[in-house]
Amino acid sequence: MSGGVATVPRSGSEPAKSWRTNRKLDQWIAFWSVPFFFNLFGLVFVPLSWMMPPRSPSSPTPRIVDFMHSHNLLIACVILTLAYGLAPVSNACYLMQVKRMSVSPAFRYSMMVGAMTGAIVGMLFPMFCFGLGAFRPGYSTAVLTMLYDFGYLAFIGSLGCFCVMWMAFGLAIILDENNILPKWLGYYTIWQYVTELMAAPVWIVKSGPFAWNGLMTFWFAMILYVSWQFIVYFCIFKAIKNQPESEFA
Amino acid sequence: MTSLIRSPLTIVWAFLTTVTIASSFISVDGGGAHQINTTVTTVVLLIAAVKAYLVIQHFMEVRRAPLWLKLTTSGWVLGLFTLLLGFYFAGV
Amino acid sequence: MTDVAEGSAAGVDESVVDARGHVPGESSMWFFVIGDLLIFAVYFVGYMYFRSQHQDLFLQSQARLNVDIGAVNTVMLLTSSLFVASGTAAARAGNSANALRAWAIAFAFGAAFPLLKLFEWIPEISAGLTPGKNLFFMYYFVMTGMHLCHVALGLVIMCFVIRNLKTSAQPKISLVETGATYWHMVDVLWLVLFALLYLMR
Amino acid sequence: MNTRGQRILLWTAPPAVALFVLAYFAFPVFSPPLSPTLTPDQVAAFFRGNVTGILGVSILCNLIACSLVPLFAVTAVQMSRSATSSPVFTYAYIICVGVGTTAFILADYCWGMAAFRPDRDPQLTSLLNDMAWFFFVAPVGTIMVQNLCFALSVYLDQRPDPIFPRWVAHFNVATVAFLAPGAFSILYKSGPLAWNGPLSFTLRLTTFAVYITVMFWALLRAVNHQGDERVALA
Repeated sequence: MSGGVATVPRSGSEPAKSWRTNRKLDQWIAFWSVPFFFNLFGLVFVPLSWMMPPRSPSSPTPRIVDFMHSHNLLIACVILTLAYGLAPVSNACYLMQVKRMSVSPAFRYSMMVGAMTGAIVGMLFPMFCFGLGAFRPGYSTAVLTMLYDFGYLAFIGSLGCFCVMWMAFGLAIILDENNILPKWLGYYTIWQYVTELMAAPVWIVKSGPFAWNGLMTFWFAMILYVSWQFIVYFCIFKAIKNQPESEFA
Repeated sequence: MTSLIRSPLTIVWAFLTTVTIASSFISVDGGGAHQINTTVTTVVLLIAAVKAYLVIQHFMEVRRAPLWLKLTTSGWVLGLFTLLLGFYFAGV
Repeated sequence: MTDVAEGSAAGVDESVVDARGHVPGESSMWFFVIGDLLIFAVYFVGYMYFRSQHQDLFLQSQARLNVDIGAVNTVMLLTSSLFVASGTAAARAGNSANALRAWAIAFAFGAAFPLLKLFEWIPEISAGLTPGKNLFFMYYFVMTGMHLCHVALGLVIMCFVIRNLKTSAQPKISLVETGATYWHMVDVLWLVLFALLYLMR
Repeated sequence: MNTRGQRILLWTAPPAVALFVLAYFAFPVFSPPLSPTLTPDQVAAFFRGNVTGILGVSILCNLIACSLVPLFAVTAVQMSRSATSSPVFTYAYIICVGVGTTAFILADYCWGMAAFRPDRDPQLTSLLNDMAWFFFVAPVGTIMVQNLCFALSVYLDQRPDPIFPRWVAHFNVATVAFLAPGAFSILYKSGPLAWNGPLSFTLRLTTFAVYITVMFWALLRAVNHQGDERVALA
């Protein structure tokens, strides 16, 4: 039901003593919560609420009102408010690897702040915009369309907090001398930054390839983002695995 | 000074600059009316392809790089401009 | 100037030719370059596709661009690339002083690009030609804007290369080559952009 | 390095809690909590009638919104002392604290905004009120994960002399269960799960109050046992 509930059994039930011997258990728990979270995220956004793929910014008002009234938005909202705390855990997985690098702590502090602001403006706020419309059907269409715009723009519009996160992450990988993560991943992360730039035009146009559901601003950025996400987790998996026991304090 | 002029890099540069200026003249003279002009477009795009190829080969030193890099970059130039011209002519 | 070219010519033609199959710079930078070329290729092809849907709109909008500044900027980048290439060759040949001079000149030409861009953009934006005007101008500003970000990053990288050449007795050739590779990529992208946005009809 | 600084930060918590309790009892919206079934006009009328009280508490809460952060910061420091392979849970904990606190501030903003110009269109006042309740009651996700991270770091602590006793971890897991119903306030307008219901409102706030008190004493004990040991978090 929630991320919390999912992680409890692993620890709460005091897993077997053999687990105990694994010094990296804390990192593995955090790591495996991530695919769980992203799958949940995907399920809630696509088949449950059909919030994604994004609806057109120029769709006619009655359709916006219909969508904003759909009950599934509320259920999606509940699931996400229960689970959105797992986003910080996934960010902590990156942070952990950045801590092992030879770079200054300033990099992971920047990422930490980026993650904090990002969770609010990129997840909680848009989520509630959609939830509010469905919560009280009595709202006027003006209010509903505003919530619709606010939700999508906050979710898809480019977010500087992620820019700072990806910049710090990419730079840390490139500058690192301990070879914790492969260098090319650092360059790949720069494209993550670029996807935020790509999303900037969604504030300007309401249809075509640069609208918030557009080919360039949404789909293309999505392809880059999803593949990056997979690759970065694979690299982090290897990094945790290869971490020598001698590093532990 | 003679070696500057004779340097292969400079020759490439001189060629690139000349075709750049030439292609803007072609565009302004032949396509100044801002109507579809397939000749201008074809010439201009082919010039751009050649320029990109030359920069990659000579400035980026792919000329001396392993085969896979040569193939990838040349493939990019070839594939990109094929697609560009293809979409252009499909829409004319 | 003459020294630069001599150093470069010697460097390119003699000392490196035998190194067949040499990947200039860090291979991870090539990963980035190829990926970036592909990302821009998607934009280019997307531009062409939507152009074919709105031929007249694109043609009429193109009429309002400043081809002169575009052409001058192309020459700026090409010249900058020339000096980067010869500076790299000089650095490889161990001629740090010439390399430094060539890179400094390259930086000056590169830095002219954003300035000229400003002279191009400001009149356009004040004339109401903003990204919201139509699809052509959206493509125009997004693609040149993304390219400008690459130029800005390239200038920063150039500063690092110049500092490396200036301060260390044995400059890191891989850093010089990596910076050069990136800068030439910026050049290549602009060559395609120039043809697509300014020249084709 | 001694623990004086940590103890000072820790002792800022009791006055902060006192101010929160004061704000709670002075807040007209909470006594009794506004019903989610009120129509926009009723909500607007309520805000028009209680401008002073709502504004006063909103201003106070703007000022004290982050005043429990030192308590959480000391928690993070103590978590990072536990002998696990990495501070991954500490990092997650810190981010969760930032996110959760911001959600509270947003709730406070919305209430303050509604009271600032009470003659606004009732639709908008009602929207602000709904949004405030959403931000106040629903986003339990971060504090749940926060407490789970704390519990996990206690369970996985391999020190011979653990920093926190086991029961603190059990207690944190229990609070997770008690806080979870708050999220369902989005689904219901009446009954125990509505935002003014016993499960979403009373249970949640009580749990939180007990949680802060227990953590305060547990932390005090942990800090006092730290002695001269250096902290590794950075």
